Amino acid sequence: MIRRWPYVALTAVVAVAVAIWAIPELDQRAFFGYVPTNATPTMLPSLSLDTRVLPDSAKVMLLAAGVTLLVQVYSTAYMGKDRRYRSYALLIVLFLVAMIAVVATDNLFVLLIGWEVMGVCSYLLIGHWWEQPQSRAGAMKALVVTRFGDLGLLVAIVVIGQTYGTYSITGAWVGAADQGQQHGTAIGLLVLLAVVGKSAQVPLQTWLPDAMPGPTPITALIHAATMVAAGVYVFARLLPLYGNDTTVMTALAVVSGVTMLLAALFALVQHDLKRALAWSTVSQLAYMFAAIAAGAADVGISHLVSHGAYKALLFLGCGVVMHAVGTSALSAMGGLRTTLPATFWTMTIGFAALAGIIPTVGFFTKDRVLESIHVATHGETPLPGGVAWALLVVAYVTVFVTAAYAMRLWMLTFLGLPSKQHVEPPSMTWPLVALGVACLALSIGEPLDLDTAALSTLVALAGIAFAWWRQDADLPGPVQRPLAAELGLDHPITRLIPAGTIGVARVADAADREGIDVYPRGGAVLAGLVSSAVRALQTGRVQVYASVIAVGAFVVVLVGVIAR
Amino acid sequence: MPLLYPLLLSSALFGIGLYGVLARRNAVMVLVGVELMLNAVNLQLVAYDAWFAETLHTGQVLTLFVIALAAAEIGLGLAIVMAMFRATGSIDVDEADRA
Amino acid sequence: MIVAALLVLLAATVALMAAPDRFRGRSAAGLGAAASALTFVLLALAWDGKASTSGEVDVAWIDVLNARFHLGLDGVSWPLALLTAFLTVLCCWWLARSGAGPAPSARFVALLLVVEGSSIGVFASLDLLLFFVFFELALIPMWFVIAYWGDPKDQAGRRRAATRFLLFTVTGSAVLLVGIVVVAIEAGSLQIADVQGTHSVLAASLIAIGLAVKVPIVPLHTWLPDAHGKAPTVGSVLLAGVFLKLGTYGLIRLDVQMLPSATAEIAPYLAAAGVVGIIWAGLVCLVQDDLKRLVAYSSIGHMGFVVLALATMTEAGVTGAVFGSVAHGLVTGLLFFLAGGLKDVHGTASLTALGRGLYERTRWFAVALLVAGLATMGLPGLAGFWGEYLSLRGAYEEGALDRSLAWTLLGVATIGIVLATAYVARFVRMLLQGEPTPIDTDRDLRARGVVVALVVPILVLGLWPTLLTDLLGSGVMGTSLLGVGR
Amino acid sequence: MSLPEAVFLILSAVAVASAVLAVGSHQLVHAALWLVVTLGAVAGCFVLMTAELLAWVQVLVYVGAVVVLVVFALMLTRSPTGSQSAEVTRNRPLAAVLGLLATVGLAATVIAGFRHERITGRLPGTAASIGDALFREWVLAFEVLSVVLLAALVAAIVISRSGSENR
Repeated sequence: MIRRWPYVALTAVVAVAVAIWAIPELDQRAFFGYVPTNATPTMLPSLSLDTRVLPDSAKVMLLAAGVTLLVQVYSTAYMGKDRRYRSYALLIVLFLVAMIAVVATDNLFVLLIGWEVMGVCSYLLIGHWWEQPQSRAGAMKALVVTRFGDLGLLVAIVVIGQTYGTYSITGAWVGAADQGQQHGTAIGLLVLLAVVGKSAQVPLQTWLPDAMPGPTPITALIHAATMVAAGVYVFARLLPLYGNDTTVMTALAVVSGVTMLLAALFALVQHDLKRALAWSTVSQLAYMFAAIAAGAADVGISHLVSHGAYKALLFLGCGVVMHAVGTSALSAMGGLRTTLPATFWTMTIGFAALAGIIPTVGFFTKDRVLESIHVATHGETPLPGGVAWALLVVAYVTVFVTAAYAMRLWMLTFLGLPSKQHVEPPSMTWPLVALGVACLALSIGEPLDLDTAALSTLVALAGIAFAWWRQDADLPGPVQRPLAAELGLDHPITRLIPAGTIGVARVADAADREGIDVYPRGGAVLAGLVSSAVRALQTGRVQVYASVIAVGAFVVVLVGVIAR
Repeated sequence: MPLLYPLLLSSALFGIGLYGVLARRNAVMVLVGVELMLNAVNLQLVAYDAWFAETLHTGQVLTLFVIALAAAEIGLGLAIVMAMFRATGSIDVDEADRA
Repeated sequence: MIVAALLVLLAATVALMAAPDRFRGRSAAGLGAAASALTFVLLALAWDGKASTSGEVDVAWIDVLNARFHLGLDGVSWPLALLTAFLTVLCCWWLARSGAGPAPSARFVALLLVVEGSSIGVFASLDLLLFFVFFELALIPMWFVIAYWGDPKDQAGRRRAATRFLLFTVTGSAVLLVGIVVVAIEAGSLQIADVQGTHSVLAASLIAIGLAVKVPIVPLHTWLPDAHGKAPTVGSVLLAGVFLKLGTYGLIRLDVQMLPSATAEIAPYLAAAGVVGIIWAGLVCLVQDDLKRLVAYSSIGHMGFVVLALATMTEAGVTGAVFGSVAHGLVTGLLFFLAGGLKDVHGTASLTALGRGLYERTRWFAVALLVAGLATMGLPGLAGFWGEYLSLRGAYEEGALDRSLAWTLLGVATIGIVLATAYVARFVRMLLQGEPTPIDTDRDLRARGVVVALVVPILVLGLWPTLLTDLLGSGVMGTSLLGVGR
Repeated sequence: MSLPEAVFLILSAVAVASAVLAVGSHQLVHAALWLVVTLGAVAGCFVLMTAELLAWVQVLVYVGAVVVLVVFALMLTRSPTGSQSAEVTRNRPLAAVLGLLATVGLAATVIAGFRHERITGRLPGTAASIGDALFREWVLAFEVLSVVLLAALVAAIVISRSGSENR
């Protein structure tokens, strides 16, 4: 039996340290007038342990630490009997440390290191059950797709370093404030590429649902608090370098608008609870980006925190359900209301938060996102007014769809007739309870805009009513089928690009074996030809040699005469 | 007497000797060719000596040396031919490499 | 100090060669390790700061040619020389401890020491002719290493690979020699510091082509996979870790620093060739079945980054080239230890023949391969990253290239990073993961110390890059580096 | 054209003709005898070029010694004296071309160089004058040459003998 408490204790120590560090920063005012301590711009990279924790950073840190701790506790039951529990638990700790590094650091390279280490940790954790083919495939896909996005961040750091002559984030902020945002479009689009990859937005969205074969607590960790959230956070963090750029903001708005609606629709038609929740994450992340695009980064971060809480709750609850039922297929569920009571009640809170039902935190933060988009339609932000209007409409439609799929999932999982008895291990339920309480408690003190609240609640209720009306029926075929196939968007990434690359690679390999060797082989053939020509003279007959000498002598004389 | 006469004769003998050296299979005949070429050289030397008429008689003395050397050479050459014949039973130069 | 370091190696070599019966197996490897460790210490002590040329020795050598026995180390060469000694220590350690593959013999160790000594000589040479002599001296022992101690199952193949290696590199060296002669005639001196600044495009191109074989730059690379495929484990390590560095070091020292104005004219071609190499190698890696060949191709990709970096001729670029060279020596050295170790144990390095699930079957191999794979794909926080980063940074700064070309190359080179990720993920998936298929020959890694000794510097350099970049400091492109101490 | 010139031309014609026969003859012994004729004619030419002593040496050494040696060699090696034994090599056309080229080339050269020169015969090469030059000015070369001759003599003996011992 593997001893599990040291890992929980380790996580707890890290979490407590983070809490002690972050909580005092929550009240800090946003910061102005900072003078970089290292004034000489450096050409060469250097890492520094400088940190810069702003209130939003502190929130994200606390969220990450809290969720990780809960996941770790939860895992003692969920993964306790796994033979590779040790590597699993240690990777979770590493994951947390990397996330904290991304959130807290002031150094772009530390940010990048944390960012990539998270990518690798998620790769290893998604592939934890590497005996399963889909697990291996999902892990590889997650790694390659996010690494592709990460190139954006890498090149963005190159550009930032060259533009502002520093690798300090605050240094770059100050530079941008003093000199204006230089190369804002380039930096912004590059960072956008990175976060699109990391936060699974269109067109790089497909790795996230495919990461589902990983252990469910890991899914909770990745989806709620760390990996995908890092994308949102970093985009907001670097916003001062490109926040005034219309192109970047428009691109972000388009990406987020397309993603939120598509992902919500995909979630609506899933037959698998976990995959549906994965699409819901993608959709909710798009909300955060929409807020940032509307110029309200703090709103985006608020929604990030609230989403972190309720999505962690939902995934962990999903884990309990899977633990009990043995599968994540919705068809195998139903009637779990009575057999898994704690899970039922907490997940009900979670689904309510997802759907945006008062008084959960999801309601408030989502409303603030909607409100901020509405504000952006006045045309006072870099986002063009028309785009903002379109985004607002899409966001409301998504509220409808979100409420519908949340309701549908809740019904299919918990309503109906119970099939058999299940157990809920306490170390799995109390993290759920903690998160459920958090989903309600975090809403204390949230501001409320009555117009938006009324409209969004109306839309959400309509969605719920729609779901109630449809029950477990699929949508009409012409709508259901392409959505269930996720519009074939995965096709290029899973099929075309790998197949094409492998095809090109085979050609390259063949060319490398056979083609490039033309010049050495040609050289060899040429040498052989010359040698066989010369060998013809080596008859072994002395008079032939003498003749050759005579010919040579003549040639020499001849050349001498002609040259003279 | 024009100097050209001996010189032209020498040229002709040299060409003929060269042909003999290159074309004959019999080792002794090759040596005959060599002798002809040496004689061509001798002729030239003597002709120049007579034309230049200097007291050292360089040309004629050198000719004398050449003749002596030719004698030595033919002695050695024929000795080699004998040895080759003993070894291979033939004095055909094309087959000398079989020894 | 440098001379003392070389003499230590010479003495050990002579001892091993003279009395091969006295030093059998581990004692030979032990002597080799001790000599290399002493060399390492001596070289480390030779450093007197980046402001001067360390441990300079300058005595008359061949007066007629005006060639001098002129050695010295600076910020570019010192880390590479240390790397050479370090890797040789590990090679000897591996020979003593790995317990698989051919038993170490005195002659084999002696050849390794010759390779080490002559490579250090190349790095330390400040005279063109001396450089060339050491450059060639390193070649022959490597031929023996591959031809006589290579793949025990394929005698004809290893001979062919060795000869191929020899022919390619000797041809390259011939071109290099012509380049050196051209420089020497134009500048009237063989001292690198005196020659500096000569403008001779012909010489710069000849030197670049000659060294391109060694680096190797696509399309002159086809000897490398064959040689690695057949070389013994430690031979591969030295080939990748040290030999390729002779090429990149030569490009930095003889082209970028010595003939800057001329090199600027050929830099676009060099940079383009480097980037083509990155992509080409990445693609070929995706479909390789033989792990050793895969690692060999990945080396070509890394060298592509180094070439791109130095071709920009910016400060960041040249620093990146040095960093990339050192990091590649550590990372690829580690990979070759592991791939070669697997081949020694199982007799094959074919991914399909090795089977799946190494995580379960031989855990140390698996974890070490994972770490090495992450490093080779340029994960930030590990040494391999900084070379790539600085290379991209150099390309962004344009340097000797014009903007459209430089930025195009930058974009294409980044694709190489994705390809690297893909092939690492592929071999992890094929080899480490998957339903375990135990085979009879399964046996876990023995020489774990070697792996740890490589992972530690990879991690340290990854987290503390200034350790190395500070050696170069500003002025890596200027005359200060070579002009000092004279 | 003076008498000596006429005689010289006749001798030249004889020399060339017999030389052609010597290298071209199908019978080895005939070839050797034609060689004698050539060498004799050359000796006559020597006389006409005032080199009396050389003429005698030529007759003594070449005609006397060398040719005798050749004939002896032919006999000792039991060379078939029939016509087929004197066959030429496959190299013959090339050899002919080269021989012709040599002749033409040399002739062209000497014509270009010495077209208008004449031999006056001011200093005849009598035994006295040659001996004088030889032992006054060329004595060192002469002595060295005698050593060479001795060496050749010894070598010839060794080569012939060692071959017989091996059998």
